[in-house]
Amino acid sequence: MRRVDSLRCSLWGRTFGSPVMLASGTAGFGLELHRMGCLEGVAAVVSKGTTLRPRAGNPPPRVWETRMGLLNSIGLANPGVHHIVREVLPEADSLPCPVIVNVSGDTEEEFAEVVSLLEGSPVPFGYEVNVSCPNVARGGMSFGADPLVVERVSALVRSASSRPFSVKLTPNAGDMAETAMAACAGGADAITVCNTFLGMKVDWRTGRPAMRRGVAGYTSPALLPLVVASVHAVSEAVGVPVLASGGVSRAEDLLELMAAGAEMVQVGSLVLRRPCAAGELLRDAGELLR
Amino acid sequence: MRRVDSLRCSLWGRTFGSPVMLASGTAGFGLELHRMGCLEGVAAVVSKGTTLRPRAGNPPPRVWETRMGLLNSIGLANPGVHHIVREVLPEADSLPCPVIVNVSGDTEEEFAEVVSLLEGSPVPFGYEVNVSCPNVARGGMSFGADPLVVERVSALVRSASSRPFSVKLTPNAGDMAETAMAACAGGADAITVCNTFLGMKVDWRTGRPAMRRGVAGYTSPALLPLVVASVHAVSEAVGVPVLASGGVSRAEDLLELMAAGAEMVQVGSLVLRRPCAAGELLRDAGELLR
Amino acid sequence: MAEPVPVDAAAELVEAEAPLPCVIRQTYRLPSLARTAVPGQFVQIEVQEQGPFPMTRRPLTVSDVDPSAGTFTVVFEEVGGGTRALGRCGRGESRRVLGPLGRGYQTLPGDWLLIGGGMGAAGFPLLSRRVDVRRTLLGARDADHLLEAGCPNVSCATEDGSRGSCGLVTALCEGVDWEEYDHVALCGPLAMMEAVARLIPPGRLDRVQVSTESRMACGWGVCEGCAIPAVDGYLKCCTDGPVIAADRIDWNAWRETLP
Amino acid sequence: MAEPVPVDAAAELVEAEAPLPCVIRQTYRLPSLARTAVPGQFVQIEVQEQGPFPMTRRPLTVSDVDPSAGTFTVVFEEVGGGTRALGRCGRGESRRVLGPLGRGYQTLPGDWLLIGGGMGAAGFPLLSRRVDVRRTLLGARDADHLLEAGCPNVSCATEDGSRGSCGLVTALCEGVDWEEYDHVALCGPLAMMEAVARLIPPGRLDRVQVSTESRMACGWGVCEGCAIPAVDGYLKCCTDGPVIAADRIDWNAWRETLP
Ligand SMILES: Cc1cc2nc3c(=O)[nH]c(=O)nc-3n(C[C@H](O)[C@H](O)[C@H](O)COP(=O)(O)OP(=O)(O)OC[C@H]3O[C@@H](n4cnc5c(N)ncnc54)[C@H](O)[C@@H]3O)c2cc1C
Ligand SMILES: Cc1cc2nc3c(=O)[nH]c(=O)nc-3n(C[C@H](O)[C@H](O)[C@H](O)COP(=O)(O)OP(=O)(O)OC[C@H]3O[C@@H](n4cnc5c(N)ncnc54)[C@H](O)[C@@H]3O)c2cc1C
Ligand SMILES: Cc1cc2nc3c(=O)[nH]c(=O)nc-3n(C[C@H](O)[C@H](O)[C@H](O)COP(=O)(O)O)c2cc1C
Ligand SMILES: Cc1cc2nc3c(=O)[nH]c(=O)nc-3n(C[C@H](O)[C@H](O)[C@H](O)COP(=O)(O)O)c2cc1C
Ligand code: FES
Ligand code: FES
Repeated sequence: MRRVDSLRCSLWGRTFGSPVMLASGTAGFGLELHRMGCLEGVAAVVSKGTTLRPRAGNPPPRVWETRMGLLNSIGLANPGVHHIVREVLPEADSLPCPVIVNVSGDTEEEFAEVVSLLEGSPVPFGYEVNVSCPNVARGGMSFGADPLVVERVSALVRSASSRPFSVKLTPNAGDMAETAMAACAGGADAITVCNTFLGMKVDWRTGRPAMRRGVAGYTSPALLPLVVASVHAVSEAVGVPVLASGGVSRAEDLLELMAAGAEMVQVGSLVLRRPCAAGELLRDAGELLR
Repeated sequence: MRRVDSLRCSLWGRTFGSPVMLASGTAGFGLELHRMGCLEGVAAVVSKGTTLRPRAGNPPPRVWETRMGLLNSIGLANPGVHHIVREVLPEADSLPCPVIVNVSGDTEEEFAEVVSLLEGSPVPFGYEVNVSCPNVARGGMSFGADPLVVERVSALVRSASSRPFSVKLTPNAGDMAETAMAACAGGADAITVCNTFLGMKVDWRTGRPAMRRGVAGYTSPALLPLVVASVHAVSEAVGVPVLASGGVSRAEDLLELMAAGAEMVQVGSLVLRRPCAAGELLRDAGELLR
Repeated sequence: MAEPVPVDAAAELVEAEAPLPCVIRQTYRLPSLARTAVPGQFVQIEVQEQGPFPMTRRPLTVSDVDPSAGTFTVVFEEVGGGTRALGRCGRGESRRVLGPLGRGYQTLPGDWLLIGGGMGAAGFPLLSRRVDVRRTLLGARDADHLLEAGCPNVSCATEDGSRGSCGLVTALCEGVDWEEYDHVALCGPLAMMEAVARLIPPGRLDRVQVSTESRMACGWGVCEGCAIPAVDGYLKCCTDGPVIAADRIDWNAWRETLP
Repeated sequence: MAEPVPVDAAAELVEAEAPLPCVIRQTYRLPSLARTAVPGQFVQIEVQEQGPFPMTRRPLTVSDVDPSAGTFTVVFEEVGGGTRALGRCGRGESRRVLGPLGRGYQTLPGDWLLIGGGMGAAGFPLLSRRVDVRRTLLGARDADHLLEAGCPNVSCATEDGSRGSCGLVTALCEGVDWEEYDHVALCGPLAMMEAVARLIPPGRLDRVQVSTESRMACGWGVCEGCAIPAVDGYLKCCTDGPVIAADRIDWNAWRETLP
């Protein structure tokens, strides 16, 4: 834990005047936001989840706002890494900030395969490895649930990649500090804390869940204290930078996550409501620090 | 998952017209609430955590309200099981509803020891075994983090007890369904889902945590979807009744937890604000069902 | 012509009324949007400026625009917390409005038939200004939910018979000679739209422009939250739609997503 | 006599004013409480009737009562979200009030000295009605935070010198002949109370009644959230206190709990 008196930060040899990154899945590849003039204050965009093959995603409903949060079950809809390397990344090269590509896989090897293909593009600043997605070989249990698997995935990505990468942990699988250490043992250059929490909404009148699969990813600004606790635990356990992700709805939250041990802070759901959230947060945080 | 059209429910051979139980640590032994006339609508009171020896509890601050939740770090302050058997339970015998005694221990054996001593009182309807508390033998890691430990604790309590008991899981340690199955393998007669989430608040101006120990137990009505998901997962995994605990702030929440698979629903933090919450929830739920 | 980039701006509420007991009509000042919005496009309105909830905005169709006054109008029903809170917005207050969003109707020349159910007719006033509407068929639960204003040549049906014929809008459609119209605009609840689509000769479905709805998080294309099942995968309601040709929609798959 | 059981009831706000720029004074109608509350007791006021936040009530000292009018008064400073929201409560609105809570002052006969810092003086008006106050020493940041009303025979100090002498209330205490008073009531920020307690001859600390404060969740004794370090373990501020004899408090341990 530390006092926060500046917004300067650095990641992978680069320094930034803003700690705000855009989280995966809520900013695309930054192109729409760039058109809207909303990339001011953005240190880096983390892209939507990229997989080997194109994925259509889950049947609707895919998003469902609850009283104090948001459920999502997108199913990693994306056009696949080939299309992304060919069509999307070249365009993303014109953004005023770096892009970190978020990657997912159905198997341990697939992560490395996606990364190898991304190595063919000059655009990515680095990668974010989403080990929260379901491991097909283990009956859909998340890769992130087992530190040994996380270490193996990290090591596979490490050998496939010339670029730095962060491993994005899941909060739904025990001790994140332990998993973070496993990721670092495998070669991770940062840890993202963390992906969405498993949540569910059921209609008591019908006995049916709101989302077809029952559980979905849940985000809420009220989860901030859980993320603060995990960021702190992970930052005490590992030497690499911690990228916080979860619960930011105002500048104070940003500063609190930095105080807890985050080098940079990602903003997800808030951007859906406020496309220019990064600039607004940066401005407000600057005022708080003055 | 099921449609909810009635508030009738049953636990351990007893039927109840209300599914509302008062959660551990937010209702004492029910005596204060009884004096205030607030036990209407209460199916059962779960007592504050009882330990072998008296515990003074943690230094203040012990509670800290955040923007959308409440942190607590009470440290299981309680006068110890001997005092409780001698002084408190006899008084609690006059309550209009049964009392389930919540027990904690520093070691696996201590749970059974506390239960044996409680067997000396005719008052308890059953027990709730709080495996979220720190395991002294394992450097303070929660008992609930390891399904094998949970099974052993359950088996020890089972052999010490002539009464039914529930095991109250922690949400901070991986798959609750697996832990629930372990608890049942050890002999548990119900599963309480779940204890508080680890949360933390840090003051970014000073770099110091609000609570002395850093992390604390976090409750918030915005956590309801996490508890709904866990109640569902556990109720699919085990055959014993599931007692939901967490996130109830209105009658709809109560019904949703029942729809997700809870037989009964505990109310914690809400009682701190509204001592007569149980009666209010029962009335509102009845109206919703009409 | 490049599509206009959506703008996020504070818009002042300049007029609010309840044209029907269950319907709210709000007019906001936002000159750029009033100038650029086309029929069938929508806006994402932030329910409250302060506070974290609701976390997402609420999508509402641009019902009409007045470019000279620099205003646009939305018409909506209070169905939940978000629309209820928005309905309490007072004259002189501002809300953040992001728009124009999505692809609207292709406003082609020829004779148009509009078919709307409930709030589905919200967008017809603006559409009626831009195309030749020969006839409008409207259905609603009751007279209190029937949006006739701004629609030419209305025939209507209500489920309780409180206005027009008693029954569903599909009954009105049964008498339609589909050859008479060059274009059809269809907007309403999914079940109603599907029933209507089934009455239309399959060969003419390409001339039916369906204004779709889906739960949305962003509204501007990044979250992939607003999937509409299409014959070739999913379309995004917010950027591929909301107006989608009826023959591109996978009606069976879409119906299955109903609770 | 059995202690009165706290009652949770909706109380109407009948009067609200700002006696000082930074201070709010609210009067609620709640006859049972007006009748039974004793000096030093407090109430737990629910900040908003609707909505889940704040999750806990806010504890405020009963500043005064008017049993014939059936009203009681609280005096507070807006320091955070809860007190700010409560301060916006308008006349005619109601809030749930739970009380009377806690153990108040032992209102013994004899000569009393009251020592208050900031809002610590909030409870002195009621105390002054029930005991013989010879003198009141008050300290505050500035004149805008100084609660003189209802206190007899005031000497005061402000940190900025805007009223009374410039400095801390401890300076005023230095001149006190503690033998002159049979009882002392002490209430204010912990650092101030500790400094004052250190000036008092240890042998007389049993006659000093300290009105303590702690973060609270319930306020009625069940959550164990409001621990005050005492010489023999912890006391619960809400039911063992808030008024506690100075010689029972473990001042060193208490000070260490400050951030
Ligand atoms: C492109 C588009 C245009 C629309 N235009 C209009 C209009 O002009 N007039 C009108 O009355 N309604 C319109 N709707 C529907 C309107 O957006 C919903 O009624 C509204 O979002 C409900 O919000 P709530 O908070 O009141 O309801 P709640 O049910 O409490 O909302 C919970 C969540 O569900 C979403 N939601 C609920 N119902 C719908 C729905 N039918 N469609 C999309 N999301 C929903 C909300 O946005 C929110 O995220 C439109 C929807 C879309 C997608
Ligand atoms: C027995 C008792 C009597 C009190 N009487 C008065 C009074 O008469 N006048 C007055 O102005 N203040 C009084 N206080 C302090 C008052 O309760 C706090 O200022 C108030 O709770 C702050 O709430 P908030 O939401 O505005 O502040 P925040 O800081 O936003 O509150 C966050 C949380 O911290 C708690 N908290 C913050 N400061 C305090 C504090 N000093 N003491 C206890 N809890 C705190 C709040 O209750 C809340 O749970 C009293 C406190 C106690 C315990
Ligand atoms: C609609 C949506 C889609 C998301 N998609 C992804 C994804 O593809 N990959 C990923 O690692 N995280 C994904 N996330 C998680 C976010 O990146 C982020 O970790 C999470 O939303 C918590 O942050 P927040 O509270 O700021 O929203 C998604 C979140 C949302 C709401
Ligand atoms: C102040 C406080 C004290 C608690 N003490 C205990 C305890 O001693 N034993 C226990 O098993 N759970 C304890 N809990 C957890 C509650 O029993 C309950 O599981 C939790 O608060 C979630 O429910 P809620 O959201 O309704 O508050 C405590 C919770 C709070 C807020
Ligand atoms: S609502 Fe986000 S992509 Fe359509
Ligand atoms: S505030 Fe709960 S015991 Fe005192």
